[in-house]
Amino acid sequence: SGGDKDKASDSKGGEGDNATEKPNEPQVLNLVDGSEIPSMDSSQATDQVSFEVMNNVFEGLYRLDKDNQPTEGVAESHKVNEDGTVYTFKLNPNAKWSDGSQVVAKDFVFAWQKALHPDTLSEYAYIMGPVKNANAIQTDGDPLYGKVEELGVKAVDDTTLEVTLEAPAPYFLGLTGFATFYPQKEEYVKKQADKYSLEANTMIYNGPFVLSEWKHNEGWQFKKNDQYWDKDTVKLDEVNVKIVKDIATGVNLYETGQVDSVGLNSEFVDQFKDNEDLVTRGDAAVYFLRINQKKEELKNVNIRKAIDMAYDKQSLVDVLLNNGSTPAYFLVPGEFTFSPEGNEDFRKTNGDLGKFDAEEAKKLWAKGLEEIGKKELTLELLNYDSDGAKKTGEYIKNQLEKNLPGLKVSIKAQPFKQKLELESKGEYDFSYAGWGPDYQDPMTFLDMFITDGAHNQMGYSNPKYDELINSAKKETDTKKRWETMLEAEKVLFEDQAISPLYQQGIVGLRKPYVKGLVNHLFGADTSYKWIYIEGKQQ
Amino acid sequence: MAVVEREKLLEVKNLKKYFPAGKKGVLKAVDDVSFDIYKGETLGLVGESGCGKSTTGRTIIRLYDATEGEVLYEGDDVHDKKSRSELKKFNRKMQMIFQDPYASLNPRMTVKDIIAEGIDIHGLAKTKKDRENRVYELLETVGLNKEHANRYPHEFSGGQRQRIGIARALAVDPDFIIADEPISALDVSIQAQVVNLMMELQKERGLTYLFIAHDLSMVKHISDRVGVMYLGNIVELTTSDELYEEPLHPYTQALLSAIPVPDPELERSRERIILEGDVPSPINPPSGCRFRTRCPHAMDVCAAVKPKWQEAREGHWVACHLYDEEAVKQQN
Amino acid sequence: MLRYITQRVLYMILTLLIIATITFFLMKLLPGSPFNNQDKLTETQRYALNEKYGLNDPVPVQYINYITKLAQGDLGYTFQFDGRTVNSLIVNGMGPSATVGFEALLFGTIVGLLLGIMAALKHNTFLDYGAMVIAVFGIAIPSFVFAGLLQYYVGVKLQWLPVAFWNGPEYHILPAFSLSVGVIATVARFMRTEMLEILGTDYILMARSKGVSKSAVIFKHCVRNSLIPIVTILGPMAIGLITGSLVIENIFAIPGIGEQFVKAIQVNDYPVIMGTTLFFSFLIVAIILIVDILYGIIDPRIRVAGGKS
Amino acid sequence: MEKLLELDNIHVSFQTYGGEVKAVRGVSFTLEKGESLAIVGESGSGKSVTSKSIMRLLPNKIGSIKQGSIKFQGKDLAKASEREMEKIRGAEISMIFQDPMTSLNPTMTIGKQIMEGLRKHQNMSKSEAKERAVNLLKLVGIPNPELRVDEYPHQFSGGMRQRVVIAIALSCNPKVLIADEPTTALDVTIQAQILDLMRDLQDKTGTAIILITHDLGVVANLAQRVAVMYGGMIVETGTVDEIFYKPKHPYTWGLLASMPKLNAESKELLAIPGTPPDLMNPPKGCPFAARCPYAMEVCLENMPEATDVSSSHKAACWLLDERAPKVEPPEEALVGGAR
Amino acid sequence: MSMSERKLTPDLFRPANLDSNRAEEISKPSLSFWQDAFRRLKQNKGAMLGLFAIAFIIVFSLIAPTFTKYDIDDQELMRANLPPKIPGLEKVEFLGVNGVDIRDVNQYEMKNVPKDDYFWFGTDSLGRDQWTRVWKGTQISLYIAFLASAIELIIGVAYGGISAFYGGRTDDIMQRIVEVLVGIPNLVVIILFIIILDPGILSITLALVITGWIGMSRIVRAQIISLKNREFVLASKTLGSTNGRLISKHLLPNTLGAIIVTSTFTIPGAIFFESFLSFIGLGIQPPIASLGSLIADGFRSIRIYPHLAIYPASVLCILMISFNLLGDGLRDALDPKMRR
Ligand SMILES: Nc1ncnc2c1ncn2[C@@H]1O[C@H](COP(=O)(O)OP(=O)(O)OP(=O)(O)O)[C@@H](O)[C@H]1O
Ligand SMILES: Nc1ncnc2c1ncn2[C@@H]1O[C@H](COP(=O)(O)OP(=O)(O)OP(=O)(O)O)[C@@H](O)[C@H]1O
Ligand SMILES: [Mg+2]
Ligand SMILES: [Mg+2]
Repeated sequence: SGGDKDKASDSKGGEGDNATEKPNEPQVLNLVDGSEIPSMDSSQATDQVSFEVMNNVFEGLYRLDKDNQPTEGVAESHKVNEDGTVYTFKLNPNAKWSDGSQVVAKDFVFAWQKALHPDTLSEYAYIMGPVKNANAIQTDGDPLYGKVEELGVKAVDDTTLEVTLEAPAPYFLGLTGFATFYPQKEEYVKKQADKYSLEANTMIYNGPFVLSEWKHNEGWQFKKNDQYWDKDTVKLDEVNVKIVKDIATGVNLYETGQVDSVGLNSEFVDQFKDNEDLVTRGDAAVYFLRINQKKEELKNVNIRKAIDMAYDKQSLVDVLLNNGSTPAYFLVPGEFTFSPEGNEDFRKTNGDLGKFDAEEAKKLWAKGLEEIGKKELTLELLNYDSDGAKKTGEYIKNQLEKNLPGLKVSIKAQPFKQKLELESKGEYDFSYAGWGPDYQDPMTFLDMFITDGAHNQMGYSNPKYDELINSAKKETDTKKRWETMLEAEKVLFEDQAISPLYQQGIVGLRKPYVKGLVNHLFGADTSYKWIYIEGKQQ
Repeated sequence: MAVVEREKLLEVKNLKKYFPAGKKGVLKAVDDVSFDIYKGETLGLVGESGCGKSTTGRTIIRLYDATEGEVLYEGDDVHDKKSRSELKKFNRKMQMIFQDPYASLNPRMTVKDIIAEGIDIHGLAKTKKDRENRVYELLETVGLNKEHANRYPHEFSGGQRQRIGIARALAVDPDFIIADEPISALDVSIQAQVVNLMMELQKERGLTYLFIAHDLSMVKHISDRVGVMYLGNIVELTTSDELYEEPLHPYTQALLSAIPVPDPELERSRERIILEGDVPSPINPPSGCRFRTRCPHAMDVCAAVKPKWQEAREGHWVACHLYDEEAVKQQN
Repeated sequence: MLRYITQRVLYMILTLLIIATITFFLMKLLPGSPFNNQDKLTETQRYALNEKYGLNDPVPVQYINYITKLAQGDLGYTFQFDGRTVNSLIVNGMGPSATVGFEALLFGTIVGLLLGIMAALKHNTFLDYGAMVIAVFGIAIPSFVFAGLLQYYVGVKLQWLPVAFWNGPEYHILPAFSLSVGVIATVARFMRTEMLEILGTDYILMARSKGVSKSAVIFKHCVRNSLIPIVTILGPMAIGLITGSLVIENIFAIPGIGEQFVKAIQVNDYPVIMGTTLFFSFLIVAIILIVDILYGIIDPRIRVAGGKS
Repeated sequence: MEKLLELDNIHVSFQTYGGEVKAVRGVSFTLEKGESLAIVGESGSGKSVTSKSIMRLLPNKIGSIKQGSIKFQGKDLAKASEREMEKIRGAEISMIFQDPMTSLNPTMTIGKQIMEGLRKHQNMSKSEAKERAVNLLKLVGIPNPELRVDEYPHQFSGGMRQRVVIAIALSCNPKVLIADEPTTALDVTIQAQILDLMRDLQDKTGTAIILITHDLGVVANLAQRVAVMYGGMIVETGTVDEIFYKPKHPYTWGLLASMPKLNAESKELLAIPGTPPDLMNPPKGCPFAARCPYAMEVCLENMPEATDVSSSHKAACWLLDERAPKVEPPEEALVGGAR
Repeated sequence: MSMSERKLTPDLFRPANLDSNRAEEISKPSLSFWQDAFRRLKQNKGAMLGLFAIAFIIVFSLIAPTFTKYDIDDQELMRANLPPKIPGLEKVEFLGVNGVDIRDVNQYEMKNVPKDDYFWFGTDSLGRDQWTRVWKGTQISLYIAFLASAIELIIGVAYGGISAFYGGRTDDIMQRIVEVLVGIPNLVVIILFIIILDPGILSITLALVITGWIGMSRIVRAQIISLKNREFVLASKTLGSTNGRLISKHLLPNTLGAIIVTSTFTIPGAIFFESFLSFIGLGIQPPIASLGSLIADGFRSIRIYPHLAIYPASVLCILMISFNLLGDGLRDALDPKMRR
């Protein structure tokens, strides 16, 4: 899912139950969302809202199930060659577009090539990186630049799609459920031209639902897709989504029963603490303090370590956030990736790579100050201007100033884009940042911090780290790759390149009669495919 | 009446003052007015509301810049005074008393400060004490007493306020005072107080007045000569006795006959010339003679030709075709 | 009159042009750019995007391009939503905003007028003080507090009216009412002062001396004349309601223009900021013109003179 | 003669933040049918307040009639209800105010303003009322009345507006017309037109007029009887000739003396020194005592009673008391100078 | 008649000995315009109440934070979100200041707050003493209000004054500029401005100033235009006074009433606007708080921690009402129409 995240707190909460049989009551789900759908073109979308809507009206080769494992989508089955670089997908002949035509292999080829075409200007094109030549096609100056027909994807026949990878990527199957990999029917898209995907009736769908109504800025409505190959599994007839930006309004709507699920922020958690509708779930987004190492004083590792140790993450999470988030002493989140053979959590293996220790922090601080030859230091914390972020900022400021004598922290809160701008210009000392995974692999977090990496806006550079990441990327041996990544995270923390804050939790209210909700850790947040309503009418 | 030796204090020559009026056209508030004022005399200026009396006065004292023409004070053109010090000198010679005793005193200043304003501006007092004494003197001159110095204008009656206004003007020892309807806003019983005061001061100090009013009886009482204005023009100018006894201009005649006299018998028997209609607008004044639209003796020539400003008799100036032999001849 | 209006319209266009210029350059002062590093954009792509939207051109060129397009009524494309024009955003958002704004204005003005008239007629009595207390409270309570409380008590607790959204007429009541509180207060106070003033004029005395009944005096003579200055404050107030309704739109989940606008600012969506600002400006200038014309209709003194003095 | 209106010992007070202003303190007079009575006096002497009391148009709550009765055709207006007053106002007694610029509603056409009273009091239909309005405008000498009925006040000049006001006042043929300084705001030539008009109309309609002014010239022109007010009281009443030629009260003398006379040889004017009394703390005795050149000890402490000089002439002055020294009015007070 | 008759002895009929000055005597006490206005103001109960409340709030906001030992940013998450508890009054159940929250849980006990720790207005989500924050916030709000109106006064008065005083061309051009400014929605300008600068006291103040002075300038302009042709100004001109003197001695003092009245109404406007900005996240930046930002913050959790919004909202409300009452009173007291 989207790179840097604002601390948006809308969520749908909950884990997936298994569907039993379709109950005999109206299958209508009412939801709220925080924003208008920015894009419905799968090659253009970049954000949570679009991803979620698309996940329910489109379908890639595979889709994620309740355990975040790939389950069949348009593809019935697939074969992988020995070195794990060629995937041959067998498409389901029953997979149809909502206009009744079949979803064929060249629909994928068209969509993928479109995403990579320089004219498309797709932000998420990079996610096709594992596919052969994808990176070259995107790189200006490369001989392959713009030659999308060189992409490693081929329609062998209507129901056979062959994909060649650059190198083995264990997470590739999961990736095919990601929006950028969805098919598009060339003929239809070309016919709609400029209007394609702008309105509910200028798109065709191949997912469990169709977008039956789209009132811009107000909301949209899903209806069950009769052409869907697996329509028997789909129970819901209708999903209504309204745009509600104010959480209190969402809660009020929930209380009057007009919506079935609503996200909460910490202020409301206390209020609903004892409410049985309260649902919490872990998320894979990690928030951390970016420490700008272009800044002279912050080049000092002791200063950085002192900063990391000087604030109490546990209290932050328990009292202030209060939403099921967990303190983070790491970069790669827990419950997210597991080792290729032992199925062991990356997190468990590497353990915590830091701790809160005010005493130790003071010592390191004193040492660091001595090393840089200063008595005191003023640092600017660049922050988002959302309310939650502001509070966290205040807390960190207070803690740091209290525990690190001679430190003064000033806070600069900026709207999202402005904050990013300042970050990329390096005009900050340290900043409150977050990262959500794009695919289910530690690499989505780790490769952020290679020297001059696009998201390494803090001047961190360690040749050893770069080396580790690069070798992991090329490594064909999955076990070795895994270990290299474990090693890389450790290096990152030896350098204290960042100071992690917490792994996000999501809390919300959901009516108990909403069953079968499935949440995902990356890509789209929720799948409605398996949801059904049971027990509302009692 | 031979006026040989009298010294001209002020000469107004072809004075015009136009105001811009909206998009189209100008408002000709004063349109080609000429007259002289002699040292020590009181020249009265009468006419109906809006005929340009105040504008004339204000243009003379440079509150307005003249559109055309000149105002010579002791031979100098008032309107091209340039340097600040020259201006200041001039400001001391000529002063003004205003119509509205309520509007003419700054409500936020004490009487002392109001009167002393001229003293301050021209640095006429060396010390604070000196300044104070001058103010007390002036207060006494105008018939108030020094206890009044520290009070505010709103604590005074209209007549008292007007005296304060006079004291303010006197503070700089002027030779010439323009009194713009100084008594119109006062009670009948108070008017006389102020007029008496003014006449007294004139006697004592040899002041020269331009006395503007619409109350003809007061004007006659105080003035040596009177000018009658109509719609931006002076239509008649002569000594006050002559004017009241032998008004030449039809407008003057009508005006005089319109004044109600506080004598019931006389009123009952008086022949009145009732004019028809209202004063036309100065934005689009009638052609030729401006009074012709209401004039009982209007002739064709009146619409075509502007009457000359001529001395119909010795010392009696009038602008009317009736006294222009040529014009009358033409008419016949 | 027609000449007067044409002249005013030309004037209006000039004003808008100046405003367009000012906002355009203000916009260039905003930190941040629409396409920056949140995205996984490559340098090439970013360059291409900037190129596509003409952001690589020198500022004066951008300006001329913008004004040229503007003259054709084209406000450009938003950066936020794929392929959506600013015109369509404004058209979409304007409806609800204008509707709530108008309803609030109408309701607020009527209630405010009644309160003001009552207070003036019962000058210095309990009713007068009561009306003014209402008015002062209306000014003293922030509208978001008021809206929030209404939503909770009327929407959730009593369930008399919908909590939020924008469907039928019943959905308009709470937002319009929340928004109208300020209007009520302002209009009531204004009306009271104005009425008191007019009640003391000679022509009211004259009307009474004709034997016209008290109510006729009040409604035929007094109210109408008191309305004249009210009309002048209605203009700015209407604008305030439309632009300032974003809080209410937020709370009641109304798909209005105010919210869109704030969002646009936060994400540097230049075309939307520019477009909306210009649109607002257009509204303001148009409303001022309308008010002036209305003024003339109500006040015959102005009608003939052909403009305000 | 028939007594139309009879004021008996009227007292009017205003409550202001500074205290009670006793604006009118015991005014009595009578008005007969077809008569014109002028009330003259200093500004603030209570002329307007007296007239507003008759119309019962004193500002609500602030001003009130404290005492006395106003009998109009036998009915006491001081005690009449608002509803009864509405019937009388405009129909039986009507009023003209000082300032023609402000006494017409700027947003209502002239015609409508004239018609209002007609429709209320004479139950006329709209068209009848309009016809009458046009006639009235013609009567007061407004050219093109058919066109001008539909115009607004600002399209009229001051003199014309005052005529409209007169037309309104006369529209229902009232028995009494109160004209409160009807010409003060107008130019002399226009004033002459208006006075002419009023005299004309009175001859035609026989309406009794109360003319309030401080211009003795106007009084001499129009009135048959005169009441002189000072400090909230009537100090002298009499026929015009009595007041002008045989005035008895020193204030009246002063008033007459301070007017310059067109035909008199000019001398110094005889001014009345001082200022009128403060009605918040009115003097115990004669209100004029402080300014009176003939003031006696008695004047300062005791209020003089109205004394009959002749059957129609009364004055309230201690000089009329037989114990007082005999004084002659100053020469300047003698109207006509040499006469 | 008989009553008065009895005392009237003939010697009373001698000419009275009138002091020649007596007639000129002035009975009213000498009061300057301002004294007079203040006298009138004193009689307006509402205005006096408002004045008193404002004075009280100003003073109290200065001294109240010293009543507790906590600073505005003393955080302690262990004591977050405590309801109010006031020594003495805690015994009085219905006042709701006994540390028991709306769910009937004594939070002080639950969170093991030391026995003698009292938070009179409770604590916020970071465990900061709300009492200190409310009163410091009041300081900030007042500061913003006064600063904004002061700068606004300067610009508005200068602009309106210059425009009116010089008139003609100057006035024309300046008024055209105002017309353009009026055409730009001021919310837009302010938001843009706050983003270009950083959010915070300074930019809020400046933002308010940018558009806030137009109203003032119009009032001043209208006043000066009417004043500058008043006779007392002309009189001063004929005496030869300089423009500076005209402005400082005649024009400004007479505009002051209108200016003061206008600013009593703009002060609450500024406070209000700041709270609006806080609500949309552009207001004062933490850890500093203003009444507006406290309300905006507290309002989000009003149903669970009502104390967070209620206290600052009450103070704000009282302030607003007071300024309005005072403004109304001043307008009546200073209105020249009410005079004489
Ligand atoms: N400053 C000004 N700007 C525009 N027009 C003016 C100005 N001053 C005077 N006028 C106009 O000039 C004409 C003459 O005015 P002025 O004041 O001189 O008349 P006046 O004879 O003094 O009248 P009044 O007896 O009413 O004082 C009037 O029509 C008036 O409206
Ligand atoms: N509404 C009022 N409130 C307080 N005092 C008033 C009010 N109306 C009149 N007065 C006072 O009553 C007294 C008499 O006023 P009135 O208007 O009758 O005077 P007037 O004789 O008509 O004078 P003028 O010639 O100036 O019209 C004055 O002292 C005045 O101040
Ligand atoms: Mg004049
Ligand atoms: Mg009067």
